[in-house]
Amino acid sequence: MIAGYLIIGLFILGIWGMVKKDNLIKKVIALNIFNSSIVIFFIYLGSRTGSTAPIMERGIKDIVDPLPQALMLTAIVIGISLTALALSFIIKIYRRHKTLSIYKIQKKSEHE
Amino acid sequence: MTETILILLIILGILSLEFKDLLNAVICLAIFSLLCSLLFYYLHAPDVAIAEAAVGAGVATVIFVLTINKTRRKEEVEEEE
Amino acid sequence: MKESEIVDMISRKLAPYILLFGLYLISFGHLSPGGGFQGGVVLASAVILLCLSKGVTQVQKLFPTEKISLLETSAFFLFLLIGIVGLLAGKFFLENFLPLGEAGEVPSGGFIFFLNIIIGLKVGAGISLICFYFFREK
Amino acid sequence: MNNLVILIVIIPLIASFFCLIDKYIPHLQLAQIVSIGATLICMALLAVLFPPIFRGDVVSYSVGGWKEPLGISLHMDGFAWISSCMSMVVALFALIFAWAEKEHGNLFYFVFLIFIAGMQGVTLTGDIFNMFVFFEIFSIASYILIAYEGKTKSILASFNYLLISSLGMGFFLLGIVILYQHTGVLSLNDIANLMSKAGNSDFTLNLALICFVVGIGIKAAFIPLHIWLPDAHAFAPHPVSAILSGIAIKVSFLAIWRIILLFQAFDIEHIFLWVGAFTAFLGVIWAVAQVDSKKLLAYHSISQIGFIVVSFGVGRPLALDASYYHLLNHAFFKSLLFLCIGSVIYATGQRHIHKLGALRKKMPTVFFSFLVGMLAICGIPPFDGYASKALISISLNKHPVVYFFIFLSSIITVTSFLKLSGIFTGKPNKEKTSFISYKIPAKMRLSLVALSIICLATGIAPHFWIRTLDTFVTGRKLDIIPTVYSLHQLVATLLMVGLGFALYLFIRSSPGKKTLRFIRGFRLGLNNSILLVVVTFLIFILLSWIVAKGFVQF
Repeated sequence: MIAGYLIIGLFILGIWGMVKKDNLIKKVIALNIFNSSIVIFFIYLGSRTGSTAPIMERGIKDIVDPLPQALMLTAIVIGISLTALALSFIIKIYRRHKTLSIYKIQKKSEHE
Repeated sequence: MTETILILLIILGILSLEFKDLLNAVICLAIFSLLCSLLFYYLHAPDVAIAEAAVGAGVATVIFVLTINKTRRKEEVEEEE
Repeated sequence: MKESEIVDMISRKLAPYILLFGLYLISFGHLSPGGGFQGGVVLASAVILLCLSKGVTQVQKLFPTEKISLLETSAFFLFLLIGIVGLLAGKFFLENFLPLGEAGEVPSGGFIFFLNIIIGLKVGAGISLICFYFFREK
Repeated sequence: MNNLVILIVIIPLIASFFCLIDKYIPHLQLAQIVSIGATLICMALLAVLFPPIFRGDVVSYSVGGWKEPLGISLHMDGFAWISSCMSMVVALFALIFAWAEKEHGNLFYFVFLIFIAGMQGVTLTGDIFNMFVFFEIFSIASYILIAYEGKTKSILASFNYLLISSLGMGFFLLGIVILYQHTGVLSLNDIANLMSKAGNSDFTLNLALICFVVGIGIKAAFIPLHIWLPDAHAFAPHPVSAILSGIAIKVSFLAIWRIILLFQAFDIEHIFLWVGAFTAFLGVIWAVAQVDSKKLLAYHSISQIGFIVVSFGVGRPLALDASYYHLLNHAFFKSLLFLCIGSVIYATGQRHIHKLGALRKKMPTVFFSFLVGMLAICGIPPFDGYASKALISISLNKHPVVYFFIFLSSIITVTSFLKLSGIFTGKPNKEKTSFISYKIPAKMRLSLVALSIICLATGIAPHFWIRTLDTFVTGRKLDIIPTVYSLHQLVATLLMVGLGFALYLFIRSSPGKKTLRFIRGFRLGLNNSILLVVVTFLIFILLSWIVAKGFVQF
């Protein structure tokens, strides 16, 4: 039960970082934390259904539900591609505006 | 065990969001991913653990560091709006 | 980039083992933890390690960007092709069309083994390419 | 027969491979030909699928031979068939337009085809997790397409879109977690069975539903979640704007539609009535204030999605059909308008409304296509917008306040298009323009003319179209279809045009200009936009909790 609350804390931490942080790279870090928190949540909930990893061998019983793991693998894959894309955008934005602060960038692009 | 790792994760998350030096923040994120993968292993999800270790702690850290290398290392001081 | 003897030595000795581990993850993906994606990322991480220690220009002599790009493209096509072979054999898309071996052995998964190899190559090539671009961007 | 369903997703992927090897075979324009060929083949496949779909069958396919609860399955019913057709048609003409521009390399077509495949997947998928995966595929493709030209503004817009939409997809994933944990099913059919047995009274299920609605709602862009849209659609390459405005937001909205009807969440459907009214009204107010021609059209996309959402919120079969009809029409005329403005910008290199003028004589084809699109979006008979707008107002007869907002938005729509048409009819601009040839390629002209003909065709016999849509969308529920060309509707249209013209005179005066400048200056930063998404999520949860407790009846 405590673990559930802690995961919710992690979730809120990610959202807070995305809303509040001014730096673009920090925003992407916060996005990573946010995604991780959901992955942890699903794996945590799925792990309570059994006591062994879902690997088929003879005589293994009481495995955990393998579906959440398969789904979260996909989510991790999507997360890394999003991170790479966002970081490449950040490099391009930095080259033009010479700053990583979203506040300054928006101010500069308004005057164009 | 789960709770301990989660508390560590929250601490690392706060640190990686609060460090003014972006390189430190990214290293914290790498440790965050590594602890995540430990947690997944503990929660009977070895597949996800391997993926998270390889992706989160390996590739993601490298591209974050390269991005910081290409841009700037210190976070700018926020100006009041 | 400053050259460091220790880093250079260790990464050169370590990279083949990482590649081997990646291949193990790919080829035993259907029996033990691991699989095409994880193995592919591990393969790419060996390339990245070499990039970090030797510099990206040196590594690209060993793994030229065009070849890696071609590898990724053809792996993408092969994946679709394997799916379509199932379709042409009168079965469903991406359905197994090879005989199954005994459970627990490497050939037990039918075409999953080949699918994993293709995915591994595709992911390894793709992530190496991403990192090459990040290294080279000036 | 069943294999055709999966082929609709696979063929764009196979074609995208040929786009990648284009660089090894120069001077053949392989990428362009293959991508257009792929859309044509997909349309042929859809035509083959027409007879069973028209009979009301559902064509299903299980990938890898794994049946429903275990494997990945695709279902094509009438609803999916017609949205699939719509996206293919718009994508085809956008591709022809892109070919005429000659600026795009083979990677553009590669990403474009991945985008199409992802969108087809969203419409066809049979379970909610694959919907997530296909959504991510087509949104990652759209981030790349928006930033494709490499201008700083488009990269910034794409980055904003990426952050906001990733947050939304995170909520979507959270919804999947809650749904799976609570019920243990993910496939849409299983959810439908579950709901028909138990009914929808569970708060946890409502929570999952709201996660889905807010997550996809960011892509469908109704008002509190629309903030990324104007920049992203305005600064994208022209064919990309056409498909983003024409089909991407539609496909997302159709996914919401399917999920809400699946969960039988009629309370939330009624919230959409009000959301839609405000979306239509506020969107058009911002639209009329813009001076950038593509941004004006982008805000109109928001406003028109409001019309669609309103009619969906009414929830009766006639309103649902009207909503779908308007959605279909909007897909065609909005992509036509974007391509028209795109060809103007292609020929003149200028996108500011007041710096363009008197293009009517110089670009007659573009002018007439623009006229078709403009009359359609304003709702003038006999164009297609009139029929669907009339049906929407008929279905709103029990909600006079909402109808008032919708009528007001129609008036301002007329005004803003009078303003936009100034680039064709107004005075020529004073800047030196001698080096501009005003010639556009024949392929560009072809796609404009073809889309105009489609706009005319879908407008001409509204009765026929609404009958057809009734068969596909709601499954033959309508007994009588109200006549569209009634005296009441015609008078309302006349009144709308008159008031719109009066308002146009007002915005050209100096107090009007000052008001518009004030509206234009209103802007939310990225941080506030993300905050707004989170707050919307919380508000939706609060509303659903209030409704579930029975404090308020909608």
